[in-house]
Formats: sequence, C-alpha cells, structure tokens
Amino acid sequence: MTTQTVGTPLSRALKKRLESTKRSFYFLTRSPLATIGLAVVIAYVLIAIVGPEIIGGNPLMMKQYYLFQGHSIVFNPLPPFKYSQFPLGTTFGGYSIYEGIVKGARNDLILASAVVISGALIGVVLGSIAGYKGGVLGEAIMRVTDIFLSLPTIVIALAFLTVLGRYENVMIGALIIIWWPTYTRVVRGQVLTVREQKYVEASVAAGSSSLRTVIKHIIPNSIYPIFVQMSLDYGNVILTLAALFFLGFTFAGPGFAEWGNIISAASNSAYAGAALYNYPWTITIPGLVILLFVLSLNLFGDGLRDVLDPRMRR
Amino acid sequence: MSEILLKAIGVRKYFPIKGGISGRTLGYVHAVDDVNLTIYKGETVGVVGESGCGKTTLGRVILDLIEPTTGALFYKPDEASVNQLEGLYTELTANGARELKKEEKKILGTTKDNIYKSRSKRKDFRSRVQIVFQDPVSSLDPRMLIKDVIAEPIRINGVPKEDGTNDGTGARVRLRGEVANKYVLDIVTEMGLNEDHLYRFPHEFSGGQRQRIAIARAIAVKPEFIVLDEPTSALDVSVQAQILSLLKNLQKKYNVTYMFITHNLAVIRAVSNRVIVMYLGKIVEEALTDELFEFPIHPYTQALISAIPIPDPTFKRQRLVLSGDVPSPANPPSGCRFHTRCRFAKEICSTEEPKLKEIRAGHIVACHFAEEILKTETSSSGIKKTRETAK
Amino acid sequence: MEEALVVKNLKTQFFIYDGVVKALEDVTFTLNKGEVLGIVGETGCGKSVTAFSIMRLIPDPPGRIISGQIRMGNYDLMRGIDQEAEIILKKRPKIKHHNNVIKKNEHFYNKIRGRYISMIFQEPMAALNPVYTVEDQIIESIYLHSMTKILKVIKSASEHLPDLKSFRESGEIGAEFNDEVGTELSKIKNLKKGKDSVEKHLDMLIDEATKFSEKKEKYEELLKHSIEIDDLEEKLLGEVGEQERDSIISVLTKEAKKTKLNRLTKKLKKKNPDPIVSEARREALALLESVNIPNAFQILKNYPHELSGGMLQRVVIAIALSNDPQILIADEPTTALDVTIQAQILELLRDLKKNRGTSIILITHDLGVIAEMADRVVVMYAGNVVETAPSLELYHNPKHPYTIGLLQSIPRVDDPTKKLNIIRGTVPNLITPPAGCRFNPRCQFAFDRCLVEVPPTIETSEGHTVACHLFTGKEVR
Amino acid sequence: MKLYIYIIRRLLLLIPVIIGVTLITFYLSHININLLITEYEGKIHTYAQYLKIRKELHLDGPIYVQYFYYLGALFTGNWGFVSPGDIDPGTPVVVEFMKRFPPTAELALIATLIILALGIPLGVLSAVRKDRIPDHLTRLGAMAAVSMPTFWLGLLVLIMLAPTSPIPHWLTLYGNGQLNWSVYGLTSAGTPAPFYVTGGLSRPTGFLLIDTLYYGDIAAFLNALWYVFWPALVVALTTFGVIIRFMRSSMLENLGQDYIRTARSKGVPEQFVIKKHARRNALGSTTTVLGLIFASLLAGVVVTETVFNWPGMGRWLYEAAYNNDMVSVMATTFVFTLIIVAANLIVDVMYSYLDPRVRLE
Repeated sequence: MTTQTVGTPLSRALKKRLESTKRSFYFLTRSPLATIGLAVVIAYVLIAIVGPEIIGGNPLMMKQYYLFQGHSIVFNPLPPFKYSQFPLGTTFGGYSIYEGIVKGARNDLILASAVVISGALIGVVLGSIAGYKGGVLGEAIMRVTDIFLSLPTIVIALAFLTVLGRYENVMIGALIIIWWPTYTRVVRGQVLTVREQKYVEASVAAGSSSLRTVIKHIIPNSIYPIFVQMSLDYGNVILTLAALFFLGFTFAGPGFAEWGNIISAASNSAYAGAALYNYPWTITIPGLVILLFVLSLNLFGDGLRDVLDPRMRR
Repeated sequence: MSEILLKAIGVRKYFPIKGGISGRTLGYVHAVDDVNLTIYKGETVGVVGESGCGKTTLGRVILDLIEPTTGALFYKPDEASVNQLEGLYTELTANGARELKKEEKKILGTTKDNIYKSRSKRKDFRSRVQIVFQDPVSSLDPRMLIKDVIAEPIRINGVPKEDGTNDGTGARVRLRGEVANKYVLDIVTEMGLNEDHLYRFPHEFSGGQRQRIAIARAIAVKPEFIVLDEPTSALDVSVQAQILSLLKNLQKKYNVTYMFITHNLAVIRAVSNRVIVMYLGKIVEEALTDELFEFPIHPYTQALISAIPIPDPTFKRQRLVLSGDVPSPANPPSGCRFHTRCRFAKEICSTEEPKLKEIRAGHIVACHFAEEILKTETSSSGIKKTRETAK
Repeated sequence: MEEALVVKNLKTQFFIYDGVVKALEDVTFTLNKGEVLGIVGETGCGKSVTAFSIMRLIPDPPGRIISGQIRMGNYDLMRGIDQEAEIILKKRPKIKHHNNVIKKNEHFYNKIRGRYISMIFQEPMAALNPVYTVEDQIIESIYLHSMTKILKVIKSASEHLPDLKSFRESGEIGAEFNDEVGTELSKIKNLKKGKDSVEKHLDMLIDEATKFSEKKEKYEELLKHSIEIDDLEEKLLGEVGEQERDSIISVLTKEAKKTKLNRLTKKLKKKNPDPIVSEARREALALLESVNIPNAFQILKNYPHELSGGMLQRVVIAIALSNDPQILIADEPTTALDVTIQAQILELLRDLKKNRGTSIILITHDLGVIAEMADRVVVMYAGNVVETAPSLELYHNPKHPYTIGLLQSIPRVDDPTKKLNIIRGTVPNLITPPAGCRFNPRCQFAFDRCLVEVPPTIETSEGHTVACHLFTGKEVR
Repeated sequence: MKLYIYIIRRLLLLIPVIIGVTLITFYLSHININLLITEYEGKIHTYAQYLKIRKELHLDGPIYVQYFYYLGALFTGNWGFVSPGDIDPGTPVVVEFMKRFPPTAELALIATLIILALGIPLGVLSAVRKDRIPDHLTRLGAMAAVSMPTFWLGLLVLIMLAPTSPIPHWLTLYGNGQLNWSVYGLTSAGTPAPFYVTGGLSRPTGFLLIDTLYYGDIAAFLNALWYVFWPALVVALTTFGVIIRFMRSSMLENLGQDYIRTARSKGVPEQFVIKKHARRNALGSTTTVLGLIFASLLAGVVVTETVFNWPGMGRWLYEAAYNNDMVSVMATTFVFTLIIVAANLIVDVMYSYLDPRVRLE
C-alpha cells in the first residue's frame, strides 16, 4: 500500500468505489442492447411525465375526431401524417392515436407500477418470513403461494373483473394477486441461500437479534434479484393490461387512453370486414409502441441480471 | 488443572430427516450424541475427526448457536451445582438410559444456570464468546465495509470497560463515533492490516486477509472463549502458518481460551494442549496432545494418526489403512460405532457400547479393548516411537 | 531413464477484463517412464493450469496456451499451437472459437486425451455427470478408444467358446491362451475377486461369443473397419504432411459422429445388449474391481449421487485407467477427501504405479502427500518452476528460498517442537507480477539483482535444478 | 425412491392445492350473490321468490355449508347452465365444456410442440455460440417475440393471411381470417367451411385433426392443420422466449461444470459433450420452468382464441366474462387452473425422470 498515500483513507476508498462503479457500468455497457434498453425506458418515463402536460386536455382520455355526413356522425379513421392535429392518424371511433400513445404511457406506467411495486413489497415481506423463520408459518405461506402460482394470469383477472365489476381497483388488485407469488418465491429462495451464509451465523453469534439480522444482512443481500424480476415483470404487466383492455374490459369507457385500448378500438370494427387490411396503422403503430417499451425493459432486465450475477463476470 | 471455563453435560443434537409421502420425520441424523465436555480457562482444546463426525455441530452447540436436543451448558459454573448435576447424570446413564428420556431432559433442562434454558445467562454468554469460521469467502457480509464488519459485534455487545482486562467481571461500554473508529483501527492494526483496508469490501481481500478480518471481528469484543472452526483449512500452508502464529500471539495477549476444530492433525498438534477425537457424533478418545500422539489407544485414533502424510520421505512406518467409508450418521452402527471398520472388532463391539474410561492419567478412551491395546500396540502406532525406530 | 513426457517453455495466459493473467511463464519439466512426479505449490502458483494445459482443457475464453512444446515419446502434442496462437493474438479478444485450425487441433487432441493421457480431479462429487450411471460414464471412454480391442476379445472368445464353457462349469480359469481373451482371462484371474466374480465374467464372455457367432460377418466387418481407423489414428499422431493430416482428420471426424455416444444410455438399458456393449460392460466391471470397489456389479448401475466421495474417486480413477494410458495426471486427487479415505486412495495409486507401470503426475499442495508418493518433485511458484529435485534431495537439501520457507511453514505432527517459519506476504497478482524473480517481494534473501533479472535455471547437482540468483552452476536453460 | 412412489407422493400433495383452488373459486362465485342467481331472472318477482331461490341454491346457510354444497355440485358435475347472451344459452355448462375443451387442447398441444421444437435447439445454439452472432440473433429474436402483445401478433397474422392480402389464395385463412365455426359443429348456421363437406357426420373425438383423419379426408386434414397452425404459432412465439433463456443459461451453467471437463478429458468429441453431457442436464433443469411456461401459454390461448375466433374455452371465457355469465366464467377458471395443476404434475414427474437426484430426497 506504499503507492497509495495521497488523501485520507476515506477519500482513497471513495476513489476505489468509483472505480468499482465504473466497472459495473462497463459490464452493463458491454451489452450495448441493455444500454439502449435503459435509454428507451428512460425516454418512455419522460414522455409519461411530461407528455400529457404538453398536450393538455383531459390527461386520461383521447381526443375524438368525427364528421357529420348528413345528419349522422361518422367515425372514419384518418391516415397518419395528414392532419397536424392527429399526427399519427385516428382509429375507428376517431380516437387520436398520438394522444392515446402519449397519455397511455402515463396511465400504463402508473397502473403497472402500482402492480409491480405492491407485488414486490408483499413478496419481500412474505418471502423473508417464509425463508428466514421457516417452520409451520413458512410452510403455510409457501403452500398458499403455490396455489396462487397455479392460477392462470388472464383467466383469473377476467374472473375478478366479472365478479367484482369493472373498476380500476379490481383490475389492479387482480394483477397484484397474479404477481405477488412470483416475488414471494424469488425472495424466499434468495433468503434461504443467504441464511446459510456464514456471516449471518457470525452475526447471530455476536448476539444480534433476528430482526436486526434480517434487516442488516439478509435483505440487503437478497434484494438484487428482486430488481431484475421487477424489471422483467413490468413488461409482462403492461402486456397483460393491454390484453385486458383489448378484450374490452376497460373501466373508463372506449376513449380511455391506454395502449391496448387503442388497438381494441381499431380491431373491433375490423371484424366487420376487410377494414383491418385497409387501415393497418390503427393497430400497427400502438402495437409497436408496446413492443418497443416491453422489449427495452426486457433487454435492460437481462443486462441487469448479467451485471448482478457474479457468475457471469470473469 | 485450572479453573473450569465451560462445562457441557449430556449434549445431544439430532437433526430430523424429513421425507416420505407426508413429509414426516423419518429418522434423525445423530450429529452429536451424548457428549460431556469440560473446557478449562486459558487452554486450547483441539477437536478432531473426519467430515460428518459432528465436530462442527459440537462447536455450534457449545456456543449456543443451535439449540441442542438435550443437554446442559454451564459457563464458569460453581462446583457444587456441577457436581450435583454430574451425579444425577451418571445415575441416569448408569440405568441404561441411552435413548432420549423425558426425565433426563427434565433434570438437565431445569437446572438453574443452564445457558440453554436461561435467557439472561444466554445474553451474557453471547457477549463473552465468539466464533471464527472456515470459509473466508462467506463469513464476511459482501455488502458491508470492513469497518462495519468489525464494528458489528462491538455495537451489539460493547467492550469491557478496563482496557485489556478479560476476567468477565468488568462492565461493558458501548463505543461511539471517533472512539469506536479508533478502537477498530487499533484492532485491525494488530491483525497486520492498515487503515486503508477499513474502507474496502470483503471481495477485495485474499483468503488470508479475510481470515484476519474474521479474527479481528471475533477479538474485537475481547471475548474469553473463541471457537475456531477449521480456521486454516481453506488457506495455503504459508498463510496458515501466519494465521496460526497470529492466533497464538492473541491468546497470549488476551488470555483467551480456544476450541480449535479441524481435521488436520498436524495443526492440532501444533496449537492445542488437549485433544478430543470424535467419530460419528461421539467422543472416542481424549488426552493431552503429546500423550495422544505418542500413545494413541483407540483403533480409530491410531488409524487417523497413521494416515497423516508426513513431509519427510525417509519417514517410514507401519500404515494402518482403514477399510470402507464412515457410516452414515443417520443410521449409526449399533454398539461401538467404529466396529464396522475396526481391526480389533469382536462380537461384543457390535452389541455393547463402550463407555469412556480413564486408561492412563488424563487419557480417556471409549473402547472395550483399550487396556489390551495399550499393553501390546502403543509402541508401533505412536509417532515419536516409530520415528526413533526408523532412524 | 526413458522420458514419458517432456514439457518445455509452456506459457499459458488468461485474458480478462482487468488484463492478462500470466498464469504460466516458461514451465519446463520432464516426466520419466514409470515414476511419480510431484508438482507442489500454493494456490495460484499454476499447478492446475499446467495440468489443464497438458490436457488442453484450459477454458477458452478466457484462457489460452500461448506457446510451448509438449512431447510424449515421439509424438509432438503441441502441433499447431503456434498457428493457433497467431490467430488468437491477432483476433483477441474476439477469437472465433470455431476457427478451422482450432477445430482440427481439437480433433487431434481427442485422440490423445483418455487414450494416452488421462486425468483425475480434485472433486470426485463434481467430476461425474449426475444423470448418467457409473457404467455409462466408464463405457463411454472404452467405446471411444478401445473399440478394436473389444471386438478382438469377442472374436477370440468365440473361438474359445468350448473352453470358456468348461471354465464356467468348473468355476475356475485353467489353461492360458495366447490371444486377447487369454489376456483378459489372466487379468480376471489376477483380480482375485472370488468365484462369483469369475463366473460373472465368464457368463458375459460366453454370451458375447454366442452372439458374435450368430452374426459373424457383421462383426468381422466392424472389426476390420475399426482396425483401419486405428491405423489412421496412429498415422495422425506421427509425422504427417499437412494435406494428409487434414484428410485423416476429416475421416476421423465422420467416424466420431458415428459413435453416437448419446445413444449409449439407451443401449445400456436394454435387457439383451449387443456383444459390444456387453464386452464394454465386462471391462468396466473389471476396472471397478481393479480399483477395489466392493459389489462392483451393483455399483455399475448406480448413479454418482448414490456413492460416497471415496468411492466416486475410485470410479474416476477407473475411468482414467479404462484405456490403459501411459500417463496419469492426478490433480489434487485427495484434497476433498478425509484422511483415512486419502490413505486408501494413495495406496491405490501406489499399486497402480507398481502393477501397471503408469507414469503419474501428482499435483497437490500437501507436501506430506508428495513425500509419501513422489519420486521426483517440481516446486512451482507464481507460474514458474522454481526447483526440481528427486524427492529425498528436495526434502533434505532444499535450495530455493520458497521451498525452504514452504517446508518450514508446515506444522509437523512428528516433531511438534519445530518452530513454524513464516513466509511473509501472499502470492502476487499475476496480472502485474513482480519484475525479475517473482518471489522477490516475499524473499528474505532478495537483493538488487532479484528485482530486475529473471533468474536462470541452474543445475546444482545431478537432477537438482533451481531458479535462483543465490546459486551458481551450470545453466540449464 | 421408486418413480411410482414419487408420483403417488406428488399426487397426494395435489390435494391441498386443489382445495385451495376450490376455495378461491368458491370465494369468487359467492361474493356476488346477485350474479349467481341471474339465471333465475324472470322468475323473481317478489322478495319471497328471491328468498326461495336463495334457499334452493343453499345461499342462506353459514359459509362452510355453502362451501360444502359448492364442492358437492363441483364434483357431481352440476355446474349450472350457460347464461342468456352467450352463443348457446341454457346449455348445461358441462355439455358446453365437452364441446369447448377439444379445440383448446388441440391448440395448446400444438403450441407446446412448437415451443419445444423451437425453444430447446435455439437455447442450445445460443449457449454453444455464446456472445457470437447466432447467440445475439436468437436472444434478440426471442426477446422481441415475448415482448409482443399476443393479440397484436394475432391481428398481424390475420392481416397477413386475410383473403384481401396479396398472398396466393390457397394460403389465406377462410372468411376474413375467422375460422368457420361450423367446422367444429358448434352452430347450425354458417357459410361453407373446408370441413363442411363432411358435415352431418358425427364428431367422434371433437379434435379437428383427429376427426379429419378418422374420416380419411387428407385435404381436410391439411386444411385443418393450416387453421390450427397459425394461432398455435402466435401462442408459441409469445411464450417460447422463456424456454430459450432458461435453456441457454442452464446450458452455460452445465458447460462450466466439472463433469464436462471430465468428459473432455476422456476425449469425448465436442458435439457429444454438448449433446450428451450438457444438454441432458440442462433439459432436466429446464423442465422445472415448463409448468410456468404452460401457465402463460394458457393465458396466451385465451387471447389468441378470441382474436382468431377459435371455438375453445378461452373464447368461451371471454364471451362469458363479457356477458357477465358468472357460472361459465367460474367453470372455465376452475378448469384452466386444473389444467395448470395437472401440467405441473406432469412436469415434476418428467423432471424426476430426467434427473435421478430428485427422486432421492
């Protein structure tokens, strides 16, 4: 250590930390796809925050375009890039696709965040209990988790929406019910491995209480896989939400700005005839928006896993 | 010998084996089975045996890190109560109570001062004992700075008030801020590390350095007793030598008592005063170190000693290669547990369990034929004797 | 003495994010026929990398043999390594793993591994594939290299069918024949595993011989083909021109595909196996018996997780011995085992050397094991060979400061009064190894020359070489 | 442990799971009593009548009694009737189920086959060529596929294969991309369908592919295969990324194991190191995620059936949910859950077959 004598031990240590952060960053950037993924996700988040404010109007609903033909109102789709007011065109029903995408970003992100964060919180609490305490309680938690894990995702959501009505809370609740077991399982698995580590035993040997051990050692060492799981699940929640809206289980009417809802509006009329083929942008554009977001999340999550998984480093 | 530091009576640890259709308990792994142990102040007790013999579990039970199935543990006990308890225990075992008995559990369990049963005793005990583990990789929390790793037991337990005293009577104080930092720095300097190391994470250190950190963490609260669980097994010989000498210096300075668990008999010989040999959860032989290595009596100890490779090509001796593997502790052999691999095994060995008896002064052996072996065999299996004959 | 293996200037490096790990720098030693050569050193000194380099098992990426020569008898094992190195250094870090040159060398080397050089590993628990039975994994090795032998044994067994039947009746092996089945029979006899075992072997032989006679033409054809392939392999190992070599390799590649090793598992499960499988199984049985496994026939059917560590190590040794290799590399064979089991395994290795005359490279960090086993010892430090000497000489007259320090830092069970001597510091980081002698930061005798100049290897007495500036004498290289 | 003992043990472990599942469906179907008695609409005029019907349905007792009756009805096949507003109002749910199950099973099985046939080799390829072009392409492709909304991909396929699309006519899907229901004999009305030629014949199994073969109509069989293939492909594509990812990582893990080194040290050619040693082990651990994949596959089936107008249970569930037909929704939910539970059972048995260590525990 003769070479490092500049500065205090702490500043030298901080410098080292910086090195190590750089190193982590290197591992992330080694996969350019993960970096792109992160950038795209950040862009979506920015759009979700700023976008609806710039557009103005009701931040939840899409603008509707219609014309009078004689005495009746007609909702014909508008092609993209033709009218500055509807830059991406409209769907059947005359909803602005552009507004749907921008405002939908906010709605989708809020809904998905609510689901993923609550699911992860429930998972961390129950998983830590099941993993660290074990015993009858732990066993019971895991059995219940197993039961919920064997519920098919969309099916159970549809059942909830039928029985309890089509409300926002029901939809979020149903999705949480679908997602919490995964987290419980992941956390428990992590806690079980961490619990066997000698530093946990050393902490117990030093007289540390259970709560202290869990908070100081177990949770910090088992939390990272949860972040990976969250980033990957986030995309799945978005997909499921879109599917539910596409199937018509919207809680706020057909004009609600949600990505799946735009496609729903487009395709419902498409059943009528060859319309689907004639107005392809009505489903292609919103679909690509979903695809890009979910793909970016997955790419980022995958990169994150590689960085956090020490086995991948060499 | 000097003052008794620790006394364990009738300690058993059975781990249940779950399985079958309903996940009920199918049987027990007899990890530690009916062990009586006395540790005196200031000594180093070596515990030796092969993997699966229960030495690590014994270390954990002695430190109250896992709850034993039965047994009592006393810390600096007063003589009267120990004697009374030992009397009760001999009485019970004399009646052939090999199996777990409710009565035994009751008697040993309710005795006052038993650390396993007394909450306040337990807390006090925890602040006076420490453990160092084998695996230097997993024994330090990867997400903690070394500073915090070492400070953790100090934060929980405080340190003895008068500097350097180690009689367990002084009150403990909790250190804060600069004082605590200074204290930690002093400890690591003593371990041969420097201030820079405090602000690093465990993965930035080599195996030997990590083991130094683990020892620093253990010694930081000035404990009276440390269990060293294979502290050098994962290290290279040159580093092992460094750690062993560090441990010796610390013992001299702080007057701490060690229980040194290892499978390496050479290390045991180098560091310990007294050796306990375990086989399948039982103590089979116990003696002072030199005595044990020169006059091993139990056939297992003899085989163990003869199996140590000696770094000297001229050293030739009679080799006692044991046949077969160690039986499963889930289903230990009846009678003497060693009889399946023993070259002296007779019928009695498979039916009757030998008791520990004192064969020579301070030399306790559990073997039906101990006396006969002592008469005929010692000269060929002891280390020193063979060496002399070889030359 | 005849040389079994000559390793010269072997250099292996690992290319990782932090830089290039110079794991082996100029490693040179020879292994004589029928001796046990011990390689000793601490973690990170390059013992295992040496073994893996000889076996060409360095995980790639990130590791690579950069240069060096390895000769086994008349065979040059490092053929093509310069070509490889050229490609690697040019294209690093993005080497094409499936580069043709590398692929060709791989095929060439598959003929060496398991046939001429075998290896046993440190962790017997991890060294066997958990989803295949013990026999599957032994037979695999026999199948790959000893097909001709199998077929020859079956053929000669069918010629001696009446004799075998009469042996079976008497339960004893009588007259000796001068052909393949004769050798096998005397092997079985030498195993001394009792009547049951002999009968088992004879039963299997009779069964094979009968089946052989039924489809004689098919198996004769197979035998002919197999001999042709063997000749080609022989040719490949010798000196051949580039073009011929390529053509042989392409034939052998096709041949390798035909072995269909993944079907072996199914074949072994059949109730009525074909004679080739049956003979391979019989040989596997004989192998297990030769490494003193009790109940060998049952063990054949077991999965690795059903056996103890000691047993598994015996199985691994049996696999290594399956084609009677000339050289056996044992990489810390007893480190993961208990002392009493270690004693058993060491005894087995000793017998092996005695009975089969196999040359053994024994790699370990335990100087005690080396003292018991080795005829000659190579001491390695930080990727260099620092001292080579016959065992007795090394222990009683060590020259290199590292060897001396190492010997003095072991606690001695036979002499507890001896004070432990400490080598200060730790093994250096091999990305930026110390200049000059790599041991200089830890050496108590280091002087200015050590800091700049790499010490030459000097022969101080017959067969005793040391790489240290403290000594003068004939420079070996 | 013998394999059959393991299976028995695994079957016994199912009991609590099934009880748990019935508890959930019971809770859902009894939380909204009004929905439960909608099928009596028109019969209820007075409060007394309401009470009477409530009694008939055992909805007035304590909760455990209600559960008891619910279980009884569940296991005796008395699942209620399809509500008005659906395709076949008034049909017993069990009868409807018998019609709806084969199409879904057919779709799911073919999708599973596609997943396994694509996912496993691609996962192996990706691992063997780690960090090279095939690996990058496979991973990116798989990830893009799983990131697509199922319904969106379905719609794209429909656009591509619609009669108005410029592809050759015989490649298009009939009737604007919608499979004609009469093929399945579910409705009496409808335009002529490929299989309609044999109309009036009974459907011995209800499986399109099997029935066409039963009557020896190869042309109809190929046509049916074409119809099943596209929705199955959509389901498979949006699901198989998981298996590729898992196969890849478990291949990589296995390739780093010591026994791979042992195999190489024996001189085993590289292709067999991969085929025999690494792949078999990786398959073992990959089966553990098959259950999860199957669950998400069924979710995809629900959406895909709706998009393709496939007359299976998913479509039924969608319609029932849309029309607030709670009885049908609960029935399909229960059946879907049972299918997943059964799939998990099969997966566990497969795993224990592939990896002998599992049987030991």
